[in-house]
Amino acid sequence: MARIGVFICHCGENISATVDVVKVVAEAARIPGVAHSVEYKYMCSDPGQQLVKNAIKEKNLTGVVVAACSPRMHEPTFRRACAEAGLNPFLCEMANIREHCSWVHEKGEATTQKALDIVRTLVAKVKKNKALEPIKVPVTKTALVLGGGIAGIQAALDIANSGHKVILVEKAPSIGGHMSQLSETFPTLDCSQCILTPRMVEVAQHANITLYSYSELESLDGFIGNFKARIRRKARGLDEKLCTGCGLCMQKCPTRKIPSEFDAGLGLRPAIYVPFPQAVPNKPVIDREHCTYYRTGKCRLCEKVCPTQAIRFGQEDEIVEAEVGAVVVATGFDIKHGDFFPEYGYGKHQDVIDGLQFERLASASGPTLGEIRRPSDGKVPETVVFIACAGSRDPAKGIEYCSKICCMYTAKHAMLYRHKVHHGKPYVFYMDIRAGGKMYEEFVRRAMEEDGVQYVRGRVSRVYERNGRLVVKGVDTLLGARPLEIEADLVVLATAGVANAGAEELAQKLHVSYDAHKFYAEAHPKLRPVETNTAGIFLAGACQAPKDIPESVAQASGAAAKVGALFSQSELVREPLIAVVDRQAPPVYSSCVGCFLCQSACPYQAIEKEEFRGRDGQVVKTVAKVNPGLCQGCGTCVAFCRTKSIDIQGFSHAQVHAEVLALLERGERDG
Amino acid sequence: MSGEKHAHPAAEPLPGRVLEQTGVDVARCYQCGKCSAGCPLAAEMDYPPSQIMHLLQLAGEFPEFAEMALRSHTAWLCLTCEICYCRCPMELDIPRVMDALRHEALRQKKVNPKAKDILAFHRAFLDSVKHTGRLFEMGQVVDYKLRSGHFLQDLLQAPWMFLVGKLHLLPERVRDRRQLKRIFARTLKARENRP
Amino acid sequence: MADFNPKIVAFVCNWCTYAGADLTGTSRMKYAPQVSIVRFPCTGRIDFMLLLKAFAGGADGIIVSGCHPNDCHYSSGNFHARRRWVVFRGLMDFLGIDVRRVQFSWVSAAEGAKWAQLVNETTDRIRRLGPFADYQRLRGLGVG
Amino acid sequence: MKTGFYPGCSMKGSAREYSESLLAVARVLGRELPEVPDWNCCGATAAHNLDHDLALALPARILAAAEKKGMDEVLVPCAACYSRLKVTRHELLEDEKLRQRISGLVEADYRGSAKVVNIIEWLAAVPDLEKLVKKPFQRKVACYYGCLLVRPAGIVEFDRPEEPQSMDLLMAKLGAKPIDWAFKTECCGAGFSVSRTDLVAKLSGLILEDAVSRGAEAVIVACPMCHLNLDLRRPNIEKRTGKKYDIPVIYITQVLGLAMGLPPKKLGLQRHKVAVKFAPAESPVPGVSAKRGA
Repeated sequence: MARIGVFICHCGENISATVDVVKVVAEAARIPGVAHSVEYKYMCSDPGQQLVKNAIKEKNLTGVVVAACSPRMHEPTFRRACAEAGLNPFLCEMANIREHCSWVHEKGEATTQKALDIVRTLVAKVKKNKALEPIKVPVTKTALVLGGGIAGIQAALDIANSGHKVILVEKAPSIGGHMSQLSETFPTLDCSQCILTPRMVEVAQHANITLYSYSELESLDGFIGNFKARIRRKARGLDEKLCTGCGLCMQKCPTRKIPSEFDAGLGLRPAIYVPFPQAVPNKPVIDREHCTYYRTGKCRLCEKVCPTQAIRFGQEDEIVEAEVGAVVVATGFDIKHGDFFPEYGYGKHQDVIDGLQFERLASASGPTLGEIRRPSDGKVPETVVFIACAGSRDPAKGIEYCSKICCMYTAKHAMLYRHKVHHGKPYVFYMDIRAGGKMYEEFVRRAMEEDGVQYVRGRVSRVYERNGRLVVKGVDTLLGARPLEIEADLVVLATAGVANAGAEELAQKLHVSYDAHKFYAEAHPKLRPVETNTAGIFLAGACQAPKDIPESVAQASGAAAKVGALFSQSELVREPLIAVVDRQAPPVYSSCVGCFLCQSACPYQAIEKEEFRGRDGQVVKTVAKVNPGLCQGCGTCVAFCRTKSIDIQGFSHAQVHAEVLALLERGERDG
Repeated sequence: MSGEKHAHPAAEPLPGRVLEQTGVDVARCYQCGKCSAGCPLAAEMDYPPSQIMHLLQLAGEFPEFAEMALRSHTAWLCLTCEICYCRCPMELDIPRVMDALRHEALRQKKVNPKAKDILAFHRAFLDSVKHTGRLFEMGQVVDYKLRSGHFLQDLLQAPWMFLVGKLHLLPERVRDRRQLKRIFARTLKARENRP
Repeated sequence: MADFNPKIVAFVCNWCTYAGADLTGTSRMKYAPQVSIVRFPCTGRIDFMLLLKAFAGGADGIIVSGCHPNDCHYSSGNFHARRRWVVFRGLMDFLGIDVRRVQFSWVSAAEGAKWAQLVNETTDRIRRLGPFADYQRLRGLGVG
Repeated sequence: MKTGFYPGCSMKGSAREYSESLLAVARVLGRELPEVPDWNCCGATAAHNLDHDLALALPARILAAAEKKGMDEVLVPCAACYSRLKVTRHELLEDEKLRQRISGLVEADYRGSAKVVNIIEWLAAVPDLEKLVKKPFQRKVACYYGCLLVRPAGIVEFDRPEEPQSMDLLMAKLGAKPIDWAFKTECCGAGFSVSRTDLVAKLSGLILEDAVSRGAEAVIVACPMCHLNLDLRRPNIEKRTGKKYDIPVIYITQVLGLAMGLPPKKLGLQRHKVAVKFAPAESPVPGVSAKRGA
């Protein structure tokens, strides 16, 4: 038999001014199951809480309803008080008679009646409440960071510096990402490699970081605190322990004319190579697609010249397994390539290049050693046209969003060009200039005012080649939308920032959601920007949306802080307001029929399959099971279940039914 | 563009009528100017295509902008080459907007005076088709000259064309010319007679 | 019918509409007292058969309200609710329940005024529709 | 597969050599090309400039007639007519109400069974065309597609709208050397041939200049309007630019006929304003004696 205590708060006069509290106390005492009903001026005050604690002990209460303010305000307060008095905190409910009643209605009988209705509803609910225990999940204090660009590097260093182990996985032969390709960075124009390479070295030398370069995630299983990762270490073709990075093999390799990925196709590299001199780790890989030995079966020159006999032609990929408690996804972005812009001759004319290619032209370590020379004939361009929004904000090309970084890097490119070619004429075609950020607007102004970059407001319709130059057919919409033709020597397209080619596949391995453009989805666009919908998996950098270096770094540190918070405890304690699936004794096992509609509905991949075996070891039944580590308690599964076998603790069928019926109980039709 | 829609007078503002007749929502234009940049005749126009779109965006609130769009030379200079539509990042069918503007200008008798020759040519062309079912080039050229007043234009071309067999003195005709007359009566003529 | 005092049950999610109704209170906006709230973690949790039970139990009108599309705390629960609502409307039609007795809406945690307006409009409408006299019939169907 | 032929008005008049060369070539290919019965003008630019319904009704009447005759496809060599017919078919198939209304106007229940094909599609479908080549047309040619063969891309769905290739591939099959040039799909001035010759001279002038400056020996066209503007309007172009252009403008079917070894006269080459002859270093096409201008 239930013994419920009802505690009605005046909240000063906030409640008692419009609700007849005394009458509610008297009426509440008559509700079946209510063993105790009292009022007090401030229930949340210490004496008020003491009132509750004392009653629990003295009246031997099995449940408590505090009729006061919103549960969003004081539910934790009263649940703690109950726990202190020895009552399971989940047997305490709040009846919101302030925000939902006394404050929104005039003084009168109807308002008092409504307050009583609310109390009766919660009494009915609390009678069906069950004692619940908080969920505890162990935490493996090692983080997996996917992607070794600036975001991944920052996240890895921050986590490692807070004393936790990190496994950093990078698919390319070296860490560094796109930032290592950049010449100088806006808005300060400091050299990208100068600020990046010390961090790369730090990663390599950090005692807490295990670096797997030239590796990719094969699979990820488990849940927050308890993931199991399988990592494919692609065969470099050499023994990393023996290799000293002397580079003799690269000098002697006879296959030398392979377009360099690092130089965005503008430079060449041999078949055995490190992407760039400051690479971390500074150990080459053999590009098997181009290597003469793999293609013809002959050569092995690198093997002959290697002073430490480190070359291993027969090496195979290796799978490493690791247990981790959290994952930071920092896999970055790409820019749009290919012939998606035929009207600009991109992919057709050598001198129509993209932003990353310009970075390499402007970089002191690039194929032209930092001189701006156009790809077709090596000439220094007299006129360069930069086209912003080349593919961004362009639904016809499939991308409606703004790529965010292009306004700034285009201004930077035009500046760098003027700094290197003093008599050169840079033009920028733009639609809007988006320079929100510290010192960003000032930077763009500098390009215009000090470096003489001509900004033309309008989109280019076409670029075609004529007599070795490029005719740019543009427009200035500020001058009556008059068409405008510029003969340029080089055209630089700020092509859209897009998700990496493998982004979707990786998202499926991780069970994180992604948007229509394959950028990974944050758990909440405003308040949970570094978390994903899968607990324990965090986001950093441009894999979530195009973003610049400071933003990527900030997000990476944010993700690292989240990981740190998770790792600060050896066990994860969570409210037990999660879904549970019915369990019964054999041979029924569960009322679940195994349709797994719940599994497809669950946004958190929290539903697993559980097999029951008979004495002979044969599977007799497969039913749903909720992983308490993953379930967030939304209850979507509950509404999907055909047999009502899945229920959500705290909002169970029994609880809500009791509430609804109690609410409607008041009098009969005419009452 | 449908018959019942024609019945509505000009009560609705121009952008709404453009949307109704063409399915093009001018509000989607974000004024990048790519249409004007690629338009072969933008330099000849009083308002290049992107400006026409902007006039239409504001035309609902500012009737004087609707008037500027309707009375523009642009609508009549548009060659329907479709370059603008082909390259428009918002995939707006600007040529159809131009069609709608021409139809409205005709209906409201607001055709730009500079478009006189172009309109005369179109009318002569359709008259020829109405009477014979096919274009009678000789007849149309004579008709156009009468309408436009350009009597001397092409005087040197015609005999040559005749000599090489490109101009015929008598028209080719469709057999069922009555049916064609009916089609014209229900479309162009019905439209032009509408208030 | 002016003195008809309808019973209206509101099924709301914890994160948006419940908080929005709290805001109505903290802003001291007044609204009709005939609506009482049942709190759910998410509208995606709501089994719409519960709406029928509420009708069978004597409700005259029902409000279902959650987060705006794309604002769901659990990312997609409100979309499931919307899909279920579309199906449920058909069922109501079939059972002969006036679909105007159920009001489906989005109220965010910032929309205190919208909540008051929603309650008032729904109360007015249910008043005009009159008592839901057929609820006995639903009981007969075994829903209750 | 029954193919109907819609010549359109120009091919009966100012572009009769296009028709003559097509029919001559079709004879060699053994293809019959019966005309769509009692066809009418497609309405061209004039109709859609003045009235949308008329612009749909005129092509719909043609297509309905072809359909009634059981034609599976209608070959429309004139790019301008092709565009009108193709757009009409597309719009009517997209919108059932519109289809019904226009059907009412043309007094036939138009269903859209007959496809609309352009000359390049039709020739590209001929198997082993290269085997019929007797005299490879070894010239550098500028393939001029103009506007309406490729645009609007979503409706014609033929070649890609920027940098189309289909005519170039066809020309290569005939032994020609198609050049890479910039004005493949720029507008020649289209329907302004008579009413705004000044603008035609400007736009067509740019096209010729680009073709000539890149060493083309002939401009290949598939549209009577383009031909008119680039060939018949040559004096206007030359007057405007102050330059003389000898580059001939040849229909795609005429090139095919020449490559097949058909006599130039049968292909109507003598009807051109600009004589079809080539640079003195190479021998002129025999038998052509067209004179420049009047």
